[in-house]
Amino acid sequence: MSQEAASIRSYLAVFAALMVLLGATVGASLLDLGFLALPVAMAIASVKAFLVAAIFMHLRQSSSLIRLIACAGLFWLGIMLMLTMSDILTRV
Amino acid sequence: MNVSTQPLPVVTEPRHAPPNYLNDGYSVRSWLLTLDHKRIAILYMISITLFFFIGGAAAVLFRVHLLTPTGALFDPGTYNKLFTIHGVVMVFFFLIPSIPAVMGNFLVPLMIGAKDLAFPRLNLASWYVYMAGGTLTGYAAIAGGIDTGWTFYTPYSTMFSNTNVIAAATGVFITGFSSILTGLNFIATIHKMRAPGLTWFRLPLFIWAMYATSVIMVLGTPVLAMTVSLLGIERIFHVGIFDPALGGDPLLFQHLFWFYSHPAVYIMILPSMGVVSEIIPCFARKRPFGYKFIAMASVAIAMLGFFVWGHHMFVSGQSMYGGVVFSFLSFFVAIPSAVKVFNWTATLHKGSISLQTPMLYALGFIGLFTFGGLTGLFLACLGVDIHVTGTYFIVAHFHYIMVGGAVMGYLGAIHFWWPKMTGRVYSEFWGRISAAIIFVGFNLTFFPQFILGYLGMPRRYYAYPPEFQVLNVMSTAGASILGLGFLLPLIYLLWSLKYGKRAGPNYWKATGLEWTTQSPPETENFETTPEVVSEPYAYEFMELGNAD
Amino acid sequence: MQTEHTDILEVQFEDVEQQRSTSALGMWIFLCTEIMFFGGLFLAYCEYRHLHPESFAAASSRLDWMLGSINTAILLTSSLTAALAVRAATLRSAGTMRFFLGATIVLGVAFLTIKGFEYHTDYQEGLIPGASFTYSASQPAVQPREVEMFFMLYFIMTGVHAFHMIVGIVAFFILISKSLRNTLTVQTVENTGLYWHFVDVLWIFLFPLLYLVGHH
Amino acid sequence: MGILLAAGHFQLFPDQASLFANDVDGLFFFLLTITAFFSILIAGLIVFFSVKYRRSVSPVRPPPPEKMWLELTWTILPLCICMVIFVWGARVFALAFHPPADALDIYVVGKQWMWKVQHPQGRREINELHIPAGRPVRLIMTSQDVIHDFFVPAFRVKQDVLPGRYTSEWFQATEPGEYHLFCAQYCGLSHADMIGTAVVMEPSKYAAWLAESPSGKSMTETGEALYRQFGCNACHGTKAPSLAGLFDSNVVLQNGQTVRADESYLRESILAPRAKIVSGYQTIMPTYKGQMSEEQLAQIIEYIKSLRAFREPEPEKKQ
Repeated sequence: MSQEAASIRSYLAVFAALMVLLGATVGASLLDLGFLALPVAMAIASVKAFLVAAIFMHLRQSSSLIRLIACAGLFWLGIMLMLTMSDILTRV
Repeated sequence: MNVSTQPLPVVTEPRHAPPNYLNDGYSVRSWLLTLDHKRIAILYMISITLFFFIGGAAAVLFRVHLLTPTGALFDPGTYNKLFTIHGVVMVFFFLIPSIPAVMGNFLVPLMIGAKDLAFPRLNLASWYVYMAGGTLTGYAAIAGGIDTGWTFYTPYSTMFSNTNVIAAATGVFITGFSSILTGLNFIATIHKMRAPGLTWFRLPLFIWAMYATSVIMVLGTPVLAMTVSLLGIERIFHVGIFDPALGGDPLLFQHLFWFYSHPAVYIMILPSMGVVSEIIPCFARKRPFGYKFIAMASVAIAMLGFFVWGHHMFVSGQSMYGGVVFSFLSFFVAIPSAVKVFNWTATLHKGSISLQTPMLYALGFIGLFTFGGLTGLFLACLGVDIHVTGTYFIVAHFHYIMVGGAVMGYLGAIHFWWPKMTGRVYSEFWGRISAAIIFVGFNLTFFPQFILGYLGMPRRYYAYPPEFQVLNVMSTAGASILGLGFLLPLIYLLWSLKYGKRAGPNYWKATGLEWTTQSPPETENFETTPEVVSEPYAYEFMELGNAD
Repeated sequence: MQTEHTDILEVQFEDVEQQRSTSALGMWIFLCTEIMFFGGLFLAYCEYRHLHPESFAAASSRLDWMLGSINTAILLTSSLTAALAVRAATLRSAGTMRFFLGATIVLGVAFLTIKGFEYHTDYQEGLIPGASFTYSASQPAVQPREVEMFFMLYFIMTGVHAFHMIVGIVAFFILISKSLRNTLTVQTVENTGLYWHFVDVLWIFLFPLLYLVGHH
Repeated sequence: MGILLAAGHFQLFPDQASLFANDVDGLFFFLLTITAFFSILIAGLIVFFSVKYRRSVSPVRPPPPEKMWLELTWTILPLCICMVIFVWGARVFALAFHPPADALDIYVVGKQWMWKVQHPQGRREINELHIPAGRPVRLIMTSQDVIHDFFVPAFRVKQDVLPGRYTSEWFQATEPGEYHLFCAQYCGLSHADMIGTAVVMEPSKYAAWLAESPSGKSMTETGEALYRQFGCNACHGTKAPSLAGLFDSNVVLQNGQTVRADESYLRESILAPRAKIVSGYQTIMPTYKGQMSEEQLAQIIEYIKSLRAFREPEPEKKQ
């Protein structure tokens, strides 16, 4: 039960972090970062998504099988985006 | 596989079959609301057989049309609708669900010693979803037809076709979810519901193949769903997504479409490979050579299959760099396929081979798949693909894979597990005759198409220059033989249901948990959960089949 | 809320633990398919943003990033309440669980309401793609047709996302009613929670991609 | 070996009428050899084993041990063969993407269901393509509606023809004669009627054929007239960049990127002038989308291309 009780603290910590990151992403968009704007926004979003997945979705405590499946989804998404963009970015 | 359950006594023609999944209720309701994976498999079998003959009838019609250079039967519009409905029905409503939804549904729980799939209600839902999609596509075929080809290429499909694209695309969208649900169910079942002692490397190779197939279904099909949704949105709202006139990129559609539809080829062929990996050890009475390599090759094909879709687009206007990358990656998927073929052949070495009907299909599969696979090298190879893509060479190649591969595998599976599924034995004589007819008819239909393709005859032509006529006539002659070959099993298999002799629990004296149940299996599959204590395919310890 | 030993064991499973882990596995596989489903949209977005950066920036600046930020905050909060509801379910305190589920529903509805106001504003400004789309470019490099494409993607992406939220809210209502009838299992709550968090994660990416493209 | 000769004749192998055909066929026969070897090997082994180890003479034996070397052999050997095929194929493919600089440009427009061809010298034709033998020809192609594909089997070339952009293919015909021209991308109702003839002529005959042009005006001349008609000369050279020497040069854009001014760039700059603004200029050019046909567009582009011959000094006046 102590682990369960600890979780409420970690939930609140994650929530606070998410709010800070939300502020950060809005703040970053107010600055003119040029070509860095998209990578910065995506990096912040990835950290937020990671926090939600790891803590709220219990991925941290999940079996390696379930972690593997979560990674597989991202990996296949990556295949699709990268190979397609490899065509689009090199079209003459 | 040695199993700690007691061997069942040989059943000799009892008056009434013992309780089993078939006589467990006769009402319509007991079938339409069943949660039993075996009954759902039968529902699927009936439905896909219906779709197979619809698609096949369309094929026979347009093959007859192509007897003369100007076209013998139809106006262009009808011809275009016929080949489209042939493609859509065969790909989405026959080949993709064929082995997974029929044989996989029936066999996965039996082979791993489970009582059912992990999610029986989802399983039943998947059949209803499939039927809903099929009905809608059937409606599209009747109400206005559809003439885009099964590939739905934009902007033709979104802006120019006057046919019922929306209904057909919706049908494909819906039926995709049946595929997703089946794949999800199999993955969860294979991970979580294996019998005690049934470790990963004790699994039958068919299970490995189903697992690999399920991965593709789960990860690829959602992309198809989104793709046809976007197609529908563009067609309805006329807002640019794919149409260049509206600022879109038609190649984006092709990327999205082939991201699913190339791996979909492996949804069709991997299960057949699994079937062949079961049949060959049984009829050669020998453990499969290189079990782990065959198993891992299935997984490798499922993975690598997602990296190669761009080889459908070498002349599409894709960048040269993109073409080179996709060609390079495409060759890697050839390797695991080659490994499988070599291992199957090596399994035959020093075996004790009997050429019964399932084995004929399995050996036919290896030959035709090898040839189909090798001709795939021509298409992965950039220089030659320029010339042969979009011609009958492509048509011949993928029919060697899909008919010579997937359909031969499906028929092999039906003939191999028919005694298990129905408890009856079909006529071996007619089985062998029809296997031979199908083999001959198939090659006569599709081999001339390779030559036609290299000569330059484009696919989807309702009329052609007269010098192509000889080869077209040969192909049509083959198609009529092939059509007859496909009708024969329908007849003698149905006949066997009533008049065939009873099969007994293990008709072929095969290994595997499914053969430790009675035939047909009882509703609960196993009285007690079996425990697996040894390696699979221990044929050296099995007695010979009572069919010999 | 039922206690563990009375969780209904379906016939195909050997024990409750097997049933629970299989159910969680099935849910994660489903979420994987959802990633790929949205993946097609993300790919379309990637390509067209690459091809038409100025138009996408201009189009994005027509969206209200304040409302978008508020909505993001609401959704993140709803994720917290959903996580707390799942926690309450595992601790078998049905009342607390129902409270947090209710809070999640309220937040979800609030999100959809704000979204509805945004859609309404877009409609008034003629930003709905199709025949009634009106947009006059302020900068030379911005093409109305490309702006329309952005809005098409915007409405598809946020629309599909909103549809997922509606499904989630309905699911939470079902959970509450099941809990009141005492037929709820912990695993169902956990799976619904996973689904809700996934919808949240989607929005975490949609928000910067749609609302924060251009400098504003 | 043309269509007329082949009509009604049964062929097993297509005519070879371009340099590229030799490259493709060489690779094709290499692949055919590999295919034949492995097909016969596998089929032969299956038949041989099925007979030699038939049930009646061959007892059930204990399984042989796994042979790692065998598995590795039949993994690595096919991989090596595949890599050879890949490299060879990619070289041939790269060839198809790199037309010689002196290629003759011919403009092709596909529409449902015909091919419209324009020669630089002004002659136009439908569903026929007259070309000289022994000279590289580059087709600059676009479509008015759906995706088509320009395929001449005897040349072994094929390229999708897309609406909204240019794609190109090139070949050097070798044998005078008449060859099939097909649309190889399904394009709707009369897809199978979107066929024609590629007529390869001796260069002298080709020149004579070109001279028969009914209008007598070259694409450059028509393009120049259009250039004035659409008022392009009102700005270009003064408020807008001069077009002299533009073709095939590198253009620095407002956003700092550099693009090569090829046909696709010219096309885009006329239809969507705001997409790529030349550095140092204002965005004043209106779009000409919908105002000119693909043929007229090609004529203006051909005119702009002709301006490279006499490079004018760049006007100093910039706004």
